[in-house]
Amino acid sequence: MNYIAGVDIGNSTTEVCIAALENGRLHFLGSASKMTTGTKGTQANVAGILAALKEACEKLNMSAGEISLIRINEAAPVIGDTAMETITETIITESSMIGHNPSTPAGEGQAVGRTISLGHLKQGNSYTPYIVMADKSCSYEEVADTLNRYAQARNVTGMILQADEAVLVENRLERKIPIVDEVRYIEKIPEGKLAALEVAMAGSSVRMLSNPYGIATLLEIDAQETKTVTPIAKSLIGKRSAVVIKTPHGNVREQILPAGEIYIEAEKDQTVNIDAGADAIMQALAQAGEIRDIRGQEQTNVGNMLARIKKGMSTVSDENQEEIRITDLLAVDTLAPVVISGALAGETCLEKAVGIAAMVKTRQLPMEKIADELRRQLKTKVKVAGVEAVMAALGAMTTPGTRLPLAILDLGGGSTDAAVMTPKGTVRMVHQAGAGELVTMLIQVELGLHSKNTAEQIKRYPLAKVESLFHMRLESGAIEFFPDAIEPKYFGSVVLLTGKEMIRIDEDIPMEKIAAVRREAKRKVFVTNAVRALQAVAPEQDLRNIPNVVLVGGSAEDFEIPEMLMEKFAEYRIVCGRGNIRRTEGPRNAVATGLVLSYLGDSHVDDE
Amino acid sequence: MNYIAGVDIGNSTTEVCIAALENGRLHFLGSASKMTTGTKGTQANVAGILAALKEACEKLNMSAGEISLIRINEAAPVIGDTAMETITETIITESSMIGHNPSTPAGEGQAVGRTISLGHLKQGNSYTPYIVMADKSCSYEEVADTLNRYAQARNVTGMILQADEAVLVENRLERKIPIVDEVRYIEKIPEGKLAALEVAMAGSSVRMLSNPYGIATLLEIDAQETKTVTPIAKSLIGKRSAVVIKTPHGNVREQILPAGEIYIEAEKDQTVNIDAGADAIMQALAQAGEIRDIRGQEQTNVGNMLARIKKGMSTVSDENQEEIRITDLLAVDTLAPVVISGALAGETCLEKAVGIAAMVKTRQLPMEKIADELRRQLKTKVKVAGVEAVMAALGAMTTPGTRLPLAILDLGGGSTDAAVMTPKGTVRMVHQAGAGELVTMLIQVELGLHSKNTAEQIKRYPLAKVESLFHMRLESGAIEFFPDAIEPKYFGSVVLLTGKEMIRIDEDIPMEKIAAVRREAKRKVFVTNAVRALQAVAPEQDLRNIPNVVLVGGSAEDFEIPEMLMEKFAEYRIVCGRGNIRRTEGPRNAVATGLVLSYLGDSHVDDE
Amino acid sequence: MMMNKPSIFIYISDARTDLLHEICAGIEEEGVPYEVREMPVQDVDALAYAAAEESVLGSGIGIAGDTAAMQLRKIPKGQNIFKIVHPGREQCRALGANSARAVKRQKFKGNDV
Amino acid sequence: MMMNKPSIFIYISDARTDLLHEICAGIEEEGVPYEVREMPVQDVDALAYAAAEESVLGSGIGIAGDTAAMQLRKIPKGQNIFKIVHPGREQCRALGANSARAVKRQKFKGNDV
Ligand SMILES: Nc1ncnc2c1ncn2[C@@H]1O[C@H](COP(=O)(O)OP(=O)(O)O)[C@@H](O)[C@H]1O
Ligand SMILES: Nc1ncnc2c1ncn2[C@@H]1O[C@H](COP(=O)(O)OP(=O)(O)O)[C@@H](O)[C@H]1O
Ligand SMILES: [Mg+2]
Ligand SMILES: [Mg+2]
Repeated sequence: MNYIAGVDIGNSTTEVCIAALENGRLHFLGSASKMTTGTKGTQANVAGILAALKEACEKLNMSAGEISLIRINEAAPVIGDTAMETITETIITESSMIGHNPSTPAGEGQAVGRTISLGHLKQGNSYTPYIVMADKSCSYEEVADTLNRYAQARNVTGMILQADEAVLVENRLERKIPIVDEVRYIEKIPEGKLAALEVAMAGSSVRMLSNPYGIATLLEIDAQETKTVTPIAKSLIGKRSAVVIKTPHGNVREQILPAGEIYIEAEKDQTVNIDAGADAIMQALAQAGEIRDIRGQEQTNVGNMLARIKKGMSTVSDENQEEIRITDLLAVDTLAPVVISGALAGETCLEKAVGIAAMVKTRQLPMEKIADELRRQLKTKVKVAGVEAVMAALGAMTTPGTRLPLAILDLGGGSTDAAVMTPKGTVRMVHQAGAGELVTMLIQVELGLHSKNTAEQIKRYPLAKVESLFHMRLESGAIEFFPDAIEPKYFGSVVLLTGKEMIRIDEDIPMEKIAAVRREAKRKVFVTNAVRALQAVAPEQDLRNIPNVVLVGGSAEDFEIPEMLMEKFAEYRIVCGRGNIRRTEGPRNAVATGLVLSYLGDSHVDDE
Repeated sequence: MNYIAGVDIGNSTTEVCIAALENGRLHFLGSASKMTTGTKGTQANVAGILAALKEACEKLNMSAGEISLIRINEAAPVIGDTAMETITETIITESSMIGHNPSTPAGEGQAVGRTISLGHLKQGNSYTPYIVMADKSCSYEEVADTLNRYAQARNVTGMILQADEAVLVENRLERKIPIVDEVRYIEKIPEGKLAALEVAMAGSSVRMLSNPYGIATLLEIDAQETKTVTPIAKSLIGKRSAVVIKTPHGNVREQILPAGEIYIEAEKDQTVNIDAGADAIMQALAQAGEIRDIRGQEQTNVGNMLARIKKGMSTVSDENQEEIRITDLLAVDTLAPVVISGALAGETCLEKAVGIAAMVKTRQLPMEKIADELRRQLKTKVKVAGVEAVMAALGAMTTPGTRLPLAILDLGGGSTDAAVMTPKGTVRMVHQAGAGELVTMLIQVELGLHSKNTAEQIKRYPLAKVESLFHMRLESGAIEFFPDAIEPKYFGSVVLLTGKEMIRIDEDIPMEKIAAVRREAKRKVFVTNAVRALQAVAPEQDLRNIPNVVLVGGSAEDFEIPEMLMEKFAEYRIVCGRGNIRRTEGPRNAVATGLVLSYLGDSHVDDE
Repeated sequence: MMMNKPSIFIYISDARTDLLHEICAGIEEEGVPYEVREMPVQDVDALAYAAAEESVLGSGIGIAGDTAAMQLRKIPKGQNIFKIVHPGREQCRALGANSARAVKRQKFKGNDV
Repeated sequence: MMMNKPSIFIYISDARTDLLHEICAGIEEEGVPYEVREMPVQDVDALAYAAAEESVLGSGIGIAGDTAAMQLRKIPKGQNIFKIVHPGREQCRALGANSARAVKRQKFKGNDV
C-alpha cells in the first residue's frame, strides 16, 4: 500500500492529511493539525510538521516512516502582520473636569458653587454657594457632622469626596445634596473656583453637564467659553457623575498626534495620512491599482511600524530588506479607551485609533529547505507541490453541494485569501491583509484588555454572566443552572463558555458591550475583506459572476463569521457557507486535502 | 400692565408663552403646552390653543381675557407624513422547511431520515432511517412507548411533534434523538420525504442547517439543489431548531414586490426605484437640486402612498390636489419581521422594507382663519406674526452660551427643520421630511409591535427587565430593588420606566434587542437628517461654517438623541446641545418665546 | 442541614393524582428538576408557601385534593402567584410550566395574569 | 409569618463594635438595607448561615467576637463566601460591601477570592 501525505504550513496552523493509494484511487484515512512552529516558511516549521504527521499516523496505527510521499505546499511568500496606531490624545489642563463612574455616588441632582475644602469652610461666608471637598483623612461622620453644624451659616450645594463614602455622608446630612466620591487626586482641585456638579439617577447618566448649553446655564459662561467647554461636555456623555470647574485656562483638549503619511507605490501612486481614517486609506488603496510597495513617512509612528514589519521579515527570510515589500493593507477605524492625561479620578476617554494589517511579500519562501530537512529526518520522498490557493480550491471542491466555477475564501490568521477556479481549471487568486489576528487585536484594544489571550478567547467563545452561585445568564438571554453552587470567584463575572471549562474575564465590562465589540470587530475585518477579496478575483470584478463561495481556514470555524458572510453575499445571490472538506473536516484541511488530490493529476517525477 | 402671548401651533404640540410688557421691557411670566387639536393650520387648532392659554393663565392667576395681544406663528405650509413599504416577501412552497424557536425542544444534534407519521411506523422497514411525526392527539407517554417498542425494528433518527412535549418524550426514550416540537401545521408535512433535522444547544442556534453546504452534506444534494436551498439556510440563521424537507419543488422563495418608481421633478429630474433601497433614493434626491414635486408610479404601492398623502392634505387645506406638492422625502432601510407565508410553525423572516417620510407643501396655511376665530372668542388682538424658523432662532438665542451666527435644529414629530441666523439677522432655513414619528414607526415595524403607542413609549423611556418579584435589571446593567414584591404579571417582562408608572411590554422581545432597535432608529432618522439639514443651510454648504447648534422641539427632549448629534457634530468642531430656552424651558417653547420677543422689533400696527 | 439540589418542590396532601401528573409534566417539559413530598398538612396555601420557602430555587407548588397553588419564596402565605381549583389538563401544565419559568426568569404562560 | 422587608441580615453575638460599625458602613455605602440582630448562638458559621437563610435577599453576615463571615442562602454552613479574623477597617468595609454586591449581582471587591 502507498501512503501519501499532504502538509499545509500556515501562519498559525500546520495541517496534514493522509490517504492510501490503491489501484489509482485515493482513500482518505485521516488528518491532524498542530500549531505552526516558527515563522511560516522557515526550517523551524519542521518540528510542527513532524508533530502533526505523528499525530495523524498514531490515529491510524501506523508510523510516519510508512508514508511513501509527502507533498508540501508551495506557500505564498506573504505574511500578515498587525499593529495599532492611536491618532488622538485627550488632555485635561488645569484640573477643569471630573467625569467618572463611581459605583456609589449619592443624592441625584445638580449643584453650583465655589470649591472649598472642608477645613476652610469656617473662613467662608454665608451668602456664597459652596461645593465642599474632603479628602480621605476625614471620616464620613466628621464630614457629615461638620456640614450639619454649618447647615445655617453656610450654603453648601454639593460635595466632592476622595473616599468611597458618598452614601454614608449623605445619609447623615440634614439637607440632602449631590455628592461625587472616589475622586483619587482631589488635592489637585483648586479652591475658590466656580464649579458645577451633577449626579445622575442610578442606571442613567448626567444630562446637564454633558450638554455645552447645560454647562453654560449652570456656570453662566459666554458663547466663547461655551465653545471651549464643548470637549468637556462630550467626554462627560454617559458618565454617572461629573464636576466641571471653571478655571481661566482649564480645558479639555483633543490633540491629534502626528500619525504620519502612507505612501503607496503603485500603478497610480497615492499618499494618504493615517489620521484621515480607515475609509480614506482603503479608498486610496482601491484607486492605486497594482501595488508595488507601501511605505510610511519616516520618523512617524506608521513609518516605524511598517519598517519594523519589513525588518522582521527580512531577518526570517534571509533577504535584503529592500527585497521585502508590502503589497496590501487593511485599515480599520477603532476607538480605544485610554486614561485621560491630567485626570482627577482616572477618567477614560475613547481615543480614535487605526488598526492596520499588512501583507508582506518576500521573493520566495525557502520551502525546499524544509523539504530537505523532512527528507533527511523521515527518509521519504518529499515534494513541494503546487500553489496554496489552487490546492485550497481543490480541497474545497470536496465539500458537498459545490461545483465549478467555485470561489474559496480562506479566512486565516494573518490574511484573507481568495481564489476562483473555473471549469477549465484556471485559477485567479489574491492574498489580502487582515484576518483573525486583526479581529483579536481590535477586541483587545476596544475593550482595553490586558492580555491578548483574553481577546482571542472572547473572539472564539460565547459569553455568559454569572448572576448567582446557582445560575448564569447566557448571551442569548437563556438562563442556565449549575448542578452545584459555583465558586464565589465567578460571582457577578462575565465568563466564556468554552464547552469545557469556564473562563472568567477579569475586566469589569458589561456582557452586552463585549458581545457588541466582538461582533463589530468581526464584521469590520471579515465582511470588508471578503467583499474586497472576491471582487478582486471575480470574473469582470463582479460578485454576481461567482455562483458559490466555500469558506475555509481557521476563522471559518468561528461561530458567527460564516453567517455574517452568508447574509452579506445573499444580496448577490451567492451560495455561501462554511466548507465541509471531505464531508467530515468542516472548514479545515482544505490545502492538505488538495495537495493529496493533486497527486493524481501530477506528473509523478520521482524527486528525492 | 400689557400681557402678550406667543402661540406656536405645531404638528403635534401647541405651545404658548406669556410675558408682561413694562416700560418697553418684556418679563416672561409662564408657559404651557397642549396636544395640537386637528391638523396644523386648520380651525380645529383653536380648541388646543384655548386650552394651552387657559393653562398658562391659570398658573399665573389671570384669565385669558386679560391678554392684550396674541401673536401666532405664520406656520410653514409643510406637513410631514410617514409610511412603510415592504419590498420583499418570503414564501415557502411545498412545506419544505421548519425553522422556529420552540422554547423547549429536546436532544441537541442532527438527524437525517424519511418523514413518517407515528401511525405508519409499523408499515416501515428496518433499514430506512426515519424522522417520525406525531400530532397532538398522541400523548407523550404513547409516543415514547411506541418509539421504545420499535427501538430495534426501526431506525428512528429524529422527531417532529405538534404538542409542546419534546422534553417529556425525550426523557422517556431509551435511545436519545433530537426532537423539534410546537410545529403547528404538522399535518402539512408530506410523508416519505428525506428530511434533515437539527436542534441546537440551549442558548445557541443551528449550525448545520443554516449553512447551504451543511444541508448539502446531510441531504446529499447536488450543486444546483444547493443553490435552491440557500434561502432556506439563510432564513434558518439564528434559529434554535430547524427541519429541512427535500421535496421536488419545495423551496423558500424571496419575492421582490413591485414597489414602484419615484419620480422627482426638480432642477435635474430623477427616477429611482423604491427597491433600490434608501441610499439610492437619498442620493437621487441629493442630485436633484431644488425639488418641485415628487410623485410615485401609478398603480404601485409607493404611487398610492404618495397620492394618499397629497389627497389628505388637499382635504384639510381646501386646495386643489394639483396645488399640493411633495418637496422632500426621507427614505430609511428597515427590516420587518413578517410571518413567512406557507409556514409550518409560524416562522418569521426579516423582510426588507423602506420607511418613507414626506414633506407636503400647500400654497398657504389659513392661519388668518384661526386668528379670526381667536379674536371672536377671546375678544383680543391677534396677529399672525413671523416665520416659524425665524421665531425659533430668536427663541433659541435665549439659551445661555449661544451667539450669532446660530443654527437651530427643530426636531419635531413630522419634520426636522433647520435655520441659520447670521449677526446681520438674515435667516436661511429648510424643512425636511422625517423626525420623531418616523422613529416611532421604525421601532414599531422592526420590533413587530401591535400598537403604535407602545413604539412611542419605547422611544421615550429607558428599559428594564423584571427578573424576580423583588428586583429588576436596568438597561445599563444596574439592579434595582422594589420596596415590596411586585405583581406577578410583571414577572419576566421587559418594562419601560416612565418615572411614574411602569409600562409592561407585551411582546416577548429581549431587552437588548429593543434597545438596539430604538437607538438605531433614532440614529437613522436624526443623524442623517440633521447633517442633511445643516448642510442645506450652512454658509457655503459647509458644516464647519456653523459655530453652534441649538437643538429645540419635542424630539430634543429625547434622552439620547441630543448626545448622538453632539457626538456627530463634534467631528466638525461644532458646539451642539439641547437648548435651554429662557434658561428654564429646556428645548421647548422656542417659537412661542420668539413670537413674544419679536414684538419689540415689530411695527405694532394694530390689527383687529 | 445539607444543601438541596436545586429543584422545584411540590408538597402534596391527598392530591388528585392526575393533577400531580400533569403539573409534573408541565415542569419537566421546561427542563427544571422537581421533587415531590407527601405532607401531613392539608391547607394548599401552607403547602405552596412551605415548598417555595424550602426550595433552593425559591419556587414551590402545593396540591391538596383538587386544588393547586404556585408560590415563590418570601411571598406571604396565601398570596399565591397562581391558584387553580378543579383544573383541566392545560391549566395544570401551565401551572407547572410557570413554576419553572419563574426559575428561568421567563414570562409566565397565559400572560394576562 | 409576615414578609420581611428586603434587607441583608447581620446576626451578631458578642461582636466587637468596631467590626460591626465598619461592616455596616460597607453595606450602607452600597445602598442596600440591613438589619442587625443580637443572637444567643456563638458560632460565626452558624450566625452567617442563619442570617443568609432568613434574609429575603439571601445575603447574611455573622459576627462573633472579632471574627466575621459572609454567607449566601443555600450555601452549606461553614462554607462561608468570605471569613475575616481580626480584620482591619478596609477588610470590614469590603466584607459589608460584598454582601451588598452579592445582592446587586456585582463582582466582589478584592477580586482574587
Ligand atoms: N474556533 C475558532 N473560532 C474562531 N476563530 C478561530 C477558531 N480556531 C481558529 N481560529 C482563528 O483562525 C486563525 C488562524 O487560522 P488558520 O487557518 O489556522 O491560519 P493559517 O492558515 O494562517 O495557519 C486565528 O486567527 C485563530 O484565532
Ligand atoms: N420626552 C420625549 N422624548 C422623546 N421624544 C419626544 C418626547 N416628547 C415628545 N417627543 C417627540 O417629539 C415629537 C413632537 O415634537 P414637537 O416639537 O412637539 O412637534 P411639532 O413641532 O411638530 O408640534 C413627537 O414625535 C414626539 O414623539
Ligand atoms: Mg461611593
Ligand atoms: Mg417543548
